[in-house]
Amino acid sequence: MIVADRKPLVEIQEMVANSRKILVIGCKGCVTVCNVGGLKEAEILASSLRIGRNKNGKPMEIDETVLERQCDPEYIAQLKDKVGNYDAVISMACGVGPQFLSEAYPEQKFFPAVNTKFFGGAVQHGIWEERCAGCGTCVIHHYDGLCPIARCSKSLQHGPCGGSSKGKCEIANDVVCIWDLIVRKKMEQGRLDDLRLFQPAKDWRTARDGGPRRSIREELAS
Amino acid sequence: MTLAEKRKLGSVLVVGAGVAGIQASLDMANSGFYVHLVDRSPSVGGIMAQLDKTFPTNDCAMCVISPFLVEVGRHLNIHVIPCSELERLDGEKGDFKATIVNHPRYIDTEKCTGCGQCRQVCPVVAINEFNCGLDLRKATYIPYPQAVPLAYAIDRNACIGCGMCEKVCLAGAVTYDDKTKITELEVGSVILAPGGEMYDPKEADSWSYSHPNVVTSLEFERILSASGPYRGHLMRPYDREEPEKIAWLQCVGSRDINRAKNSHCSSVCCMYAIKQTMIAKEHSAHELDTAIFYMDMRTYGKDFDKYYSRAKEERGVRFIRSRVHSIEPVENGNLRLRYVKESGESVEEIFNMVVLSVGFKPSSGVETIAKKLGLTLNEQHFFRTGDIRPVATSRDGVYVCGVSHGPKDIPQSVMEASAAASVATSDLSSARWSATRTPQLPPETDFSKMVPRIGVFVCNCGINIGGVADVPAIREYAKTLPHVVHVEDNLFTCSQDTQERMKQVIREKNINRVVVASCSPRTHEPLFQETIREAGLNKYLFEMANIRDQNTWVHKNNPDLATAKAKDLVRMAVAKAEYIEPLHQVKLDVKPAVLIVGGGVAGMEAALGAAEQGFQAYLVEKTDTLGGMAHQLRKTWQGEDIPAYLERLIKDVTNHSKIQIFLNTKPVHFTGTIGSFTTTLNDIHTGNPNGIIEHGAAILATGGREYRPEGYQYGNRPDVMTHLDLDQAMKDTPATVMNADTIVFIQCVGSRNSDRPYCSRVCCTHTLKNAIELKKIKPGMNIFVMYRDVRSYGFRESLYQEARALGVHFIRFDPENPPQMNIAENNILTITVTDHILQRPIVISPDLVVLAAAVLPNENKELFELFKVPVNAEGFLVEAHAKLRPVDFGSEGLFLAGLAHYPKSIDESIAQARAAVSRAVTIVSKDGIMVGGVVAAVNPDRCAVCCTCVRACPYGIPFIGNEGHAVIQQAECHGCGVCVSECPGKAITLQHFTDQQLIAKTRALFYQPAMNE
Amino acid sequence: MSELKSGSNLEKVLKAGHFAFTGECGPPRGANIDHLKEKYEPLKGMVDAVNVTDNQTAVVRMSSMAASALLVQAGLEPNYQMVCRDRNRLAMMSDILGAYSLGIRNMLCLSGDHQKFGDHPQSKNVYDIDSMQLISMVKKMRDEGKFLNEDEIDVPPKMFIGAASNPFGDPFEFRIYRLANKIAAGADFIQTQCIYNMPKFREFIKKAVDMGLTEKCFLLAGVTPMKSVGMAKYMKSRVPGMDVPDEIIKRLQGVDKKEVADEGIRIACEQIEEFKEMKGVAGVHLMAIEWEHRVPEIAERAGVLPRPVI
Amino acid sequence: MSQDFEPQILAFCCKYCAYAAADLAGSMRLNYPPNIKVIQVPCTGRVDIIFLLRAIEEGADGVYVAGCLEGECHFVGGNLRARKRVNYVKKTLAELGIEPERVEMFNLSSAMGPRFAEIAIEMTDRIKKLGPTPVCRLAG
Repeated sequence: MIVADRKPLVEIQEMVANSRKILVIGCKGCVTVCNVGGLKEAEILASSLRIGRNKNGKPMEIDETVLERQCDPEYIAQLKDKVGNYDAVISMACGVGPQFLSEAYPEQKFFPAVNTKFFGGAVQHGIWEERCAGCGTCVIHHYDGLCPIARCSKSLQHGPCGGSSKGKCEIANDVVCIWDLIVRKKMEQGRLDDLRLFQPAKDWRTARDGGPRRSIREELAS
Repeated sequence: MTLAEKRKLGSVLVVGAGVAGIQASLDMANSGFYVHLVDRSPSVGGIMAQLDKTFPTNDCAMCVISPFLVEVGRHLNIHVIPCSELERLDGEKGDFKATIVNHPRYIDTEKCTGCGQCRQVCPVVAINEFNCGLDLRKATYIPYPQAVPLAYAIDRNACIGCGMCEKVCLAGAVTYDDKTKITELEVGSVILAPGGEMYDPKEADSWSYSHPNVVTSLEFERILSASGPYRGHLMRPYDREEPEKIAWLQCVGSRDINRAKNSHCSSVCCMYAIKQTMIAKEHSAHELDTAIFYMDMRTYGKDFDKYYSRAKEERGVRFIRSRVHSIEPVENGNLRLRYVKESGESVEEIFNMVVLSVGFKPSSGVETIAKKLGLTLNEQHFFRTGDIRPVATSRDGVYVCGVSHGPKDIPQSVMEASAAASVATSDLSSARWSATRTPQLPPETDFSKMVPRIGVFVCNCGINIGGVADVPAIREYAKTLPHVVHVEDNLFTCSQDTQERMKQVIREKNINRVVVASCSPRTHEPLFQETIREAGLNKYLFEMANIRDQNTWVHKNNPDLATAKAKDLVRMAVAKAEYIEPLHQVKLDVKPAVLIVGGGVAGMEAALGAAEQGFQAYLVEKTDTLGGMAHQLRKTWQGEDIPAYLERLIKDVTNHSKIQIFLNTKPVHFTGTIGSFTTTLNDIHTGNPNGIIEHGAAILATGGREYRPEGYQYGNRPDVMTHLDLDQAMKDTPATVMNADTIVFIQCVGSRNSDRPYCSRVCCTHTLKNAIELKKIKPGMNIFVMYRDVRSYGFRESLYQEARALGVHFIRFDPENPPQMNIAENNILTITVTDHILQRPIVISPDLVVLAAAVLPNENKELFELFKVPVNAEGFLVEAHAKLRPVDFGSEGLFLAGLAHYPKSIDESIAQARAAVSRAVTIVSKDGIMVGGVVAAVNPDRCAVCCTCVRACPYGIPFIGNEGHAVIQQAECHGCGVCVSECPGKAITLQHFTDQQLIAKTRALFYQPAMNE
Repeated sequence: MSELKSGSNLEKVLKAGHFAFTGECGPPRGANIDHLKEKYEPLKGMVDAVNVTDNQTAVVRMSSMAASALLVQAGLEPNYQMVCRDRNRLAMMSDILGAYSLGIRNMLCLSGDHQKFGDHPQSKNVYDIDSMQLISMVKKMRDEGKFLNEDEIDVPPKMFIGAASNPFGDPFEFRIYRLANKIAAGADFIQTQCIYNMPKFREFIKKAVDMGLTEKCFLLAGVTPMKSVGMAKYMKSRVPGMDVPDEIIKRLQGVDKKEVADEGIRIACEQIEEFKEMKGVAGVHLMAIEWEHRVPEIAERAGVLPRPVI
Repeated sequence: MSQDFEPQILAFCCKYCAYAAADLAGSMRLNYPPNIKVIQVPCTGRVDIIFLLRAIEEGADGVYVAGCLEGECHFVGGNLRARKRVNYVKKTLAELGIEPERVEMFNLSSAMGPRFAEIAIEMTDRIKKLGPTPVCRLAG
């Protein structure tokens, strides 16, 4: 899933400082699952903003709603009769949400309430970790199911670098050195020879480096 | 009458309402019997209610026990008879007539509302026994605020008869002319749980107990207690100074035949002393020095040794192995202790305070009851019981549990209480539900889609509320609130006549929500809920405003603000009431069968117990024989014949028509919820299905085994053996053992170390028993026992005394310096150990070395995962609560027994197995389980299947169902609401505590609504 | 080993069988040439080549190519360091061409420290290719005369290719294979991380010898004299992949405060003495961090002077 | 601050411990300020972040959550979650420029009636010192 963090309240407050009627839109997709942009968080954000405004003596109206997903135009269209009533709309979805909203309703101002961070999953309740960098050419099978592109802080294809210490990365004690895991797994399984192979320089064209990406499925697209 | 015609009664009598009596009563009442619960004192609770915290979890004792007190007090099928004693018992098993003496209380419990006005005006003070005499109470009193029944009593020894209480009691409950009464009860069986008392150090003049700063451990509990005489502030009685140095003296009144004439070990004092040191340190504002003077540290229970080492290593409690020989008062209220260290060095030390760890003696009632009922007592004047029938007395149909037949801790008492409940009712199963009461209720009126019509009842509580707050003003104010259609104020809203009136008003005015502004929902909500239910309202259409306990009682000095606050609280309650909804409990079918996994003694006793109770038992054993570890044992600690018992038990189990045995079988699939489980059994060898069984409860009795020692040449030499090897040899080739001239027993082999930081509990007793037997056969034999602490708890202490008297040598060693084994070139084996008294190494050349090897749980990872039951770091199963739910698992409907729980002797295993049956029968005896109410409910439309609830639930109840949304089974949900507050999609609601209801209540505090039209 | 790949002094010294001695010079945090000069001047005649670091510890400094070129002008032989953090393959190849044209003949190919602890932690890192791929790329440019895209190079750069090895990084068992991989990818010489744990290094080098790695490549043991107890403690606890045994710290603590630096140098010299005799070690790489002025003294005390002239 | 400022303080108390302790304070006839109004919840684990925010939004001068002692929650660890949520709300208030001390978490056992009274006094004193909430309530 896409993992995001809520923006600091102050930043959101500034975005909507001059608005009098605001709609907060949650998304039932990834951001609900990663506990950052579902109905619960929409309510919390709305209440926090109201408290801030009431404190400053500039009351406003805030409504909350949640869409099934903000990355499909059909759900965006459900807001057709609604968005016009507000002078600011805050999206709690990933970066896709505010853009789909802006494209559908060019007259309206949309603001992102979250910082979209990475593709990952929950390792336990409340902790999410990156697993995929979306490079467009998956090489996980070379590394026994562990991706050094996303999980090595230098994206090394031949690791570990000299900074690997006691299974941790040089950048922080709480960051796992993925190469340590890869090497140990290969050792345990007696397949260390796999790591004697030279991997040619990666072709980054399929990643974001190749420009904005699209996926076209001929048999589906009309 | 012939045997077949004999009457079986469906009611039972329990004597003693301490924690054991309470547990026995609840189990029986919850499995279809009507219980008369008699206690001498004005309220239930026993000693546990006086404790501050409980070991080894340091849980607050009152927090743990009070839900049990409340349940007993409100149970439709438990008749609490306080201030009463059993006078005589006629008849026989199944059909007794019990004569009860009811002592006068001088206050009618039916009328008393517990408002306490009588106490306020009472001019006389008396010693407060509940606080061990450390403070005073009035002559009109209630032992403690959470007491059940919540009714006052008059201490006529102190009362001067001024009549003040009678004058102020608006409920008219005071009855000065109360007389002793005699009642007769017809009961099928009797459980005695009169409990114990603490040894009174005044009996011997040895501990300077007359000095105020020398207190007993129970007094110290009260000192530590937040509701005690010093409100939890750690002070010493003499000058109310905070002590900086406290000494605990163990074995005061226990293991002492000189001063106290009590030879037994009291089993609990080591642990409670450790607990008190730790809690005292927490209570102390400064660094508190604590020292425990002891002989042997007997921390033999589950997680006890860890607790001990935590105290020693982390909290810096000093443990001094020495008996203090004098306590001498010195200046400033301090005390000088003189003692001799193990090394022989004499030491003097000054302490600010001394706590005497007093032991148990039987309650004074024990001897009286024994005389009246013709029961046998043991040498220590406790009820005598055997090992194979651990809760049976010498009179058929009369059972016993708790401290009255031996010192023990709370979980052991609770286990025995359940065991007694089970055996006391197994012969009465034909009379199950025959004497119980079921409420007759009208159908519930359907109010759906109707606007709220709220009725508000404001209580004066005599003058408890009305004497402080302006009740008429509150009443008039309530009339202005939205949706309120009726308001009245009552002298006592809880009185019988008001309850009737309330029902009438509900019907007349079509009221569909009721708000009572009075005392606490904790004590009175169930009563009012019953009343509105009788008027046809769903019991959840009720809300309370606590305007007494949390208002007039605490804001006496500020009537205006108290009135204003009462208005706020009423407004908040009304605001929530607008949104409350009826909650319908659903009845789920119960399968009247019990699955028992494990065919050892515990498993077989459980199967037999369930079958005797009239339920189908499925007994699953993975090997091809029943009996388990018991096959390797010879005698119980009291000398009862185990092989003969085992043979009989296997025969009974095999022949019982209600028991189906599956050998070579293991469960491979398990589903369902409490009351209705389905388990698939497979043949362990072929892997083919053996059957699919449906059952309402399951008991895991998967047993344990003896540790195979590493080291001490075990396995390499025939002259090194474990206890079980020795038992086998004594059975098969006794000559090989009896030829030995010198035998060394080494204790704690594989126990109490870093791998297994627990005491195996049974080994000391096993060693003592074998040593005595050997000495008796061959008095010339040299027997050495190398030990760390001799843990012959309870009456087992007599074995220790006997062994010493027979000349068995006991040599203590430190874990850092264990006995060393040497094999010389000529293959001669020697053991070297450092003697603590002689302070030098001793070399012994034994002919036989017996290793007291640890008890390990059987490994059953797959099975435990299948049943989703937790195990601790050592592999033992973890019970729901260390104190009060010792045979339950956290998951409802699952129970445990035997060595899989913790090492224990055969009598303790039997008791636990029978206890598990009792707990299981509370489920399978019902025709249905009501589920629902205050539980979580999922709205599938909002569910994002994010697994937040799955991860957040402390009980692992939610799961993602095949339908693609989270599922929370009503039958399993505990109703805490954690998942609700975590759910990012707001897909879960906690019924009766919804966001809408609680936010409405919150808002109402700050909004004055517009006037009601 | 008769045929020279680059013709650098370092290559010649090593191939002639001498015990090599290299030094290090961190470019200034500015365009101050005098500062650079202060640092390289003491190294003249003391070492066979001078490593010029590339934004070491992810702190901005004068470009290592420019500094290397200034060293060439001053008559010193640079060992031009290049990290994968700051540039993509285009920039790397163009820099290599540029460096060669400026007379640079040695290159050390590195991954580079992560920018997180540098002076611009906000920056975007590149890591288009990793150090292994960089080694291979430099070799391809030199030996095949081709860019990474197989296009021909008009006058290919002939570099003597160096790589780093940290015998103390984790997992220790894998380090020797990583060394082997670097050699297979094209490393001509190896400079190791600073060595303090001698027993562990002996184990490492024995494996390298046993695997025949030191036959294929010259290995220079890394030495950094400790300047203070604080530095030793810092390196032990804070520098990832650094293994400082307690004995070293105790030894430094054991001497008078004024003598600590001297004791540090003494330890370094003892190490160098051992390396001279150690099978598989072809030289020493002295990283006298911010202590360039003491290199002559250390070289003198270590007995590596005079340096051979070939 | 105005002398006669009487703050409105809301307390979410768990049924098993804090609410019982409040009742016990009553049984013991302890005195504490009437500014405290208690809402009972089954477990402090039920106390949602939004409850605390809404209380502040509606004009509470102070809000606190009182649960069982740590390690003694009747529902295993609801009180630990409650503490984290209280900390979250404190952070939010700080971001909004409101004193985070207006929100607090307390732990006490059911036997600690005196402690309940102490907490009530402590919170009332604290809020009196802070003065009325800076959040003006909207009309209606």
